[in-house]
Amino acid sequence: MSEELDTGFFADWLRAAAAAIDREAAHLTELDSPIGDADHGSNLQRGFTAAQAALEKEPQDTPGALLLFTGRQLISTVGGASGPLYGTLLRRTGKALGDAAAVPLPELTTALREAADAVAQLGGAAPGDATMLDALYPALDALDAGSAPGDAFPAAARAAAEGAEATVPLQARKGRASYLGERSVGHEDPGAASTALLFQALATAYGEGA
Amino acid sequence: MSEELDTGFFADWLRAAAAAIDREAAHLTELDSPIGDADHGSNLQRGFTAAQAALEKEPQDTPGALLLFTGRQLISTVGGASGPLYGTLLRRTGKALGDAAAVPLPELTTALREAADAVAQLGGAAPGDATMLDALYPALDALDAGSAPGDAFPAAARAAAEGAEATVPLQARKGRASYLGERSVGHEDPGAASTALLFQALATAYGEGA
Amino acid sequence: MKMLINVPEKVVPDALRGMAVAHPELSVDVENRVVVRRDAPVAGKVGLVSGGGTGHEPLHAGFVGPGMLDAACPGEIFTSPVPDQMVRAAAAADSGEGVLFVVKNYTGDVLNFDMAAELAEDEGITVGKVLLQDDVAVTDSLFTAGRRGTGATLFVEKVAGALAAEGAPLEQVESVARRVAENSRSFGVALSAVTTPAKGGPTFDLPAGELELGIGIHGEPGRERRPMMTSGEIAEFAVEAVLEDLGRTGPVLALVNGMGATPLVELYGFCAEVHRVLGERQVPVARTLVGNYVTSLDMAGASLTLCRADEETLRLWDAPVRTPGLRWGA
Amino acid sequence: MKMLINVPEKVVPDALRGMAVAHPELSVDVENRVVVRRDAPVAGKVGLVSGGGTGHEPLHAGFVGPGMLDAACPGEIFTSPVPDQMVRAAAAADSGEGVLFVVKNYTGDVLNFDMAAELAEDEGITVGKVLLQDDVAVTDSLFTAGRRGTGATLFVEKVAGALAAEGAPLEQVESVARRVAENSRSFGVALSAVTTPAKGGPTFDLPAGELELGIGIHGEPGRERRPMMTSGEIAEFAVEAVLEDLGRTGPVLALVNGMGATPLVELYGFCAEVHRVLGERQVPVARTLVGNYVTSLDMAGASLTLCRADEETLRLWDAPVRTPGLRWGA
Ligand SMILES: Nc1ncnc2c1ncn2[C@@H]1O[C@H](COP(=O)(O)OP(=O)(O)O)[C@@H](O)[C@H]1O
Ligand SMILES: Nc1ncnc2c1ncn2[C@@H]1O[C@H](COP(=O)(O)OP(=O)(O)O)[C@@H](O)[C@H]1O
Ligand SMILES: [Mg+2]
Ligand SMILES: [Mg+2]
Ligand SMILES: [Mg+2]
Ligand SMILES: [Mg+2]
Repeated sequence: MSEELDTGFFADWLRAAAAAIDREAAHLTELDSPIGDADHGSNLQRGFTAAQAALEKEPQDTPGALLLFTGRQLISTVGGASGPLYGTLLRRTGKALGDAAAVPLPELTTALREAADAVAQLGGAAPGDATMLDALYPALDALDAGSAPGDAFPAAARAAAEGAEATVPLQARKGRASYLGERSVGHEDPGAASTALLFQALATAYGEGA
Repeated sequence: MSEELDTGFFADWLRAAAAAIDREAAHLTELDSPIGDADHGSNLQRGFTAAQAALEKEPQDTPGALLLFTGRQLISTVGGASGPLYGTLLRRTGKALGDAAAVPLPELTTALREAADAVAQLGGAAPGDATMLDALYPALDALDAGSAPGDAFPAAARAAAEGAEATVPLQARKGRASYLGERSVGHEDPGAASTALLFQALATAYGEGA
Repeated sequence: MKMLINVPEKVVPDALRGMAVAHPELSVDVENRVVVRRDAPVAGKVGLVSGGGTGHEPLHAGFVGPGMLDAACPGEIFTSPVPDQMVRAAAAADSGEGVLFVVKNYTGDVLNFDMAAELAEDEGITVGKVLLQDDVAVTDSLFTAGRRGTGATLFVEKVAGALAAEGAPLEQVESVARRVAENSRSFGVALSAVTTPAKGGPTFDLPAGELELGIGIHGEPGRERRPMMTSGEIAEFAVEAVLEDLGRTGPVLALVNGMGATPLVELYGFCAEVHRVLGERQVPVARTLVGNYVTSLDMAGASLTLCRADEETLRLWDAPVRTPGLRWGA
Repeated sequence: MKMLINVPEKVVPDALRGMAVAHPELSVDVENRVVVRRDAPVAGKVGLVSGGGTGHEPLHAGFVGPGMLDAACPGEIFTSPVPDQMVRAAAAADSGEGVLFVVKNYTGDVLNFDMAAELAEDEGITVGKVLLQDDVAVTDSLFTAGRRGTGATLFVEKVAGALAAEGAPLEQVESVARRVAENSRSFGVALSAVTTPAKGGPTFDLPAGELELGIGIHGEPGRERRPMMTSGEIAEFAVEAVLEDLGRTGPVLALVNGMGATPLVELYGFCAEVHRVLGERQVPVARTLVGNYVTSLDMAGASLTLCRADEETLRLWDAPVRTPGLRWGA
């Protein structure tokens, strides 16, 4: 448990996340078409790009401040359902991390879980409703099970991706897809897919930094 | 020149014309699509159907009255450019025939030519402008050249059809097609096509009556 | 074909039944296809009558009411109405002061209105006429049916309608209508073809990535097909085409008109570009109207109409109007 | 993709620039995406604020003006605006009498408006809220995000706006807004999918000869796909769906609303059928509004909204309103 994750690592993560969202924006919007309103990719792209630009101007110097700041940026620029939800996820994680200069993995996992619960509460959704939560919670379980970032992050990325895939047979019960009733079955939830990207970016940022 | 065309024959002609228009309405509208406003077939169909219905209720007892009445019906029910033009064609033909109980071919030809000139004047068009006139005048020339209905009507039908076909390479100078300028080249004029149908119906009605 | 209709043959009467129930202030004769303001004829007032093919709504029936038209007669889809309708409309609108026919320059409309004018005069109605031919896309007018009447029709109906409402005599109403018509020019573009009920499919093929420049309002193709342009480029093209023909001008009325299927958000964006281009050419815009006013069924696209805005035109434009399609001050 | 735009990312600011030049009576902050009536805050008056994704025009920005909204904040295409915009709009609208947020029930709108309400309260602004959830197509509300807000938004904005204009306090304005919301139900059908600028193609495939029943206003498919129906059949289906949920009712306000690309002539025909079916069910229609008011970009189709018309609702509905999208009596 000696290894700690510093501000630089979190900045790398957010950069990798922004790059992944940028690359996959069209795909995310595509996922949001048959069961939603075809904007998820462009929503997150706008938000993560704006957050990166804001960070250029106002670099943050602790992991907590960095995540809090980024979460606020998302809230102010994304809109839609995903803006407040992802914004809250990052804000609450940042808040929980306090002003430590670096954080060990278990502390990050605890902070993320607290934030995930806040997201679940805000949106009134539960795992199995075919939302981002279906990628988020499995990823957190994988982080819990991991011993160090080097294996926990890739495991979380895999778990998130599997969780996203597992939304395909589900009937959506929250968000726009729920309007479709049974017709939402057979489609991957776009928010779960973007959550998988965020955890993939976590693994990538760590792998490249290592 | 002993053979005369009586009211029954003209009624047959108008019935055959209505039937032909009915059958070819979609095709005429199709011709009016690329260079017009896609209504020529339904315009004439509405008018000829209405005229037939009106004739059921108010049968006319001379060729002149019959054509005059039908022309008035067309004016009152077709609208567009073709309504006043075809209405005038029939009205003026009927007027020229006066109240004779039957008319010989040359008299009919003269009446039609007088009416065609009235149409040309009304619309301000001349042969070569890619309008109905390009089928009408060749048909009249064929009637002129014919010696009896039995050969003159089929010849007029052929001439009208050829005249209609000959509008394909022309640039339209009247009617909606003229708005297209050079882009009107390469299309058969819908009004010329419907005029060909009318002369085809003339031949058919005579052939069947014979 | 996918349309919100019963059968193609009933589109016009069905719509008139709808107008009748939605607008009790109008008197709608579904059978004879005439829409009249309920209080017509208005004593001492010149009657304004217009009409044309259906498919351009709210033009014309949607512009019947105080301050604009007294009566309108809708023809079949894209088909001029017949003289019988026009005579009926004229009779309903005439208070004894005469009526003005507002006619868009299409062969069918001109021929039918001319016949109607003759018949109406026979019935003792004095008839004036103004011909709309504002579409600059139709060039070489000598070799065509002449320029089409499009967006300027709205300007003429509004301005002449306001003057008629003030009680001006036919001669004056006709003269202001002529002036507005002469002072107006339009240019339109299409991003898609039209599907008419009668045909059931698009009137022409317009491939993805291309647009038609210089279209009319009847689903006919334009003068030219080009690779898709941005809203800014289209505004430059349209303003250029209009101003080249209109010549040097002071303040203008601008109509940024949707053809029917282009979302309002795009029309407003186009409006911004039109204003930018006019600004660059030092043409002040006195009034701007944005929306679907002179349409072409489900065509995507837009047209621009500019009208020289002299003082009287502006005053009459601003006067109250109360119709289903255009309403202010009342 | 064929749209009358510059680039997808600029659709919203371009449209706002257009609104700014077309409507000098509005104050349009393009940068911060807030549209405010120029004379706001109006002393002694409760402020009405709404907003939502762009693509539903004239809703909401087109309903800013005397007798309706004080401010609106447009989000990206089909995307709820962000709290910053809402707080700015609230601040502009608040004369000290508080503001009412008119919110359509979508997860994004609800979450963002809730955040904004908290922030605005922090700034000392009293905030009330009314939630629109009129779309009866969304059933099993327990297992969904709940019913969508659609056409009834127009009724609420108009009626609550009229009461606010009379100087009623926030509590009363909120209560009439709630009543109108509760008294309203909607049902929509689509004849085509939507093309959003971001996606550039249709959001779903709708084969020729089929329609979607129970659609919303964001290009999402409906609850059910069926072979194409006639306008009369669709009217029966929609009226049935609405009345089944609304229950027995006396006179109603009716909105026969186009989704964007359906020609007005078809909407009027549909309106006739809606009136016919309501008549058969002994439901009198007190007022009818026909047109494209709560749209879904270039979607073809229509929706029906009915609202129980009690006396106060009718009086406030008839009160003067002066906005780009809805105007009478002023
Ligand atoms: N109530 C909710 N709880 C959790 N996640 C939600 C909820 N509603 C929506 N989401 C997530 O948000 C995603 C949609 O985001 P986005 O398309 O950006 O917003 P919108 O639905 O407003 O258009 C969904 O795929 C889903 O994962
Ligand atoms: N000025 C004219 N002179 C002679 N024929 C004309 C003239 N204008 C149009 N036409 C004929 O009318 C036909 C179109 O008729 P139709 O489609 O029914 O009317 P519209 O053009 O009003 O839609 C053209 O194909 C042409 O033959
Ligand atoms: Mg979405
Ligand atoms: Mg035609
Ligand atoms: Mg026509
Ligand atoms: Mg959205």
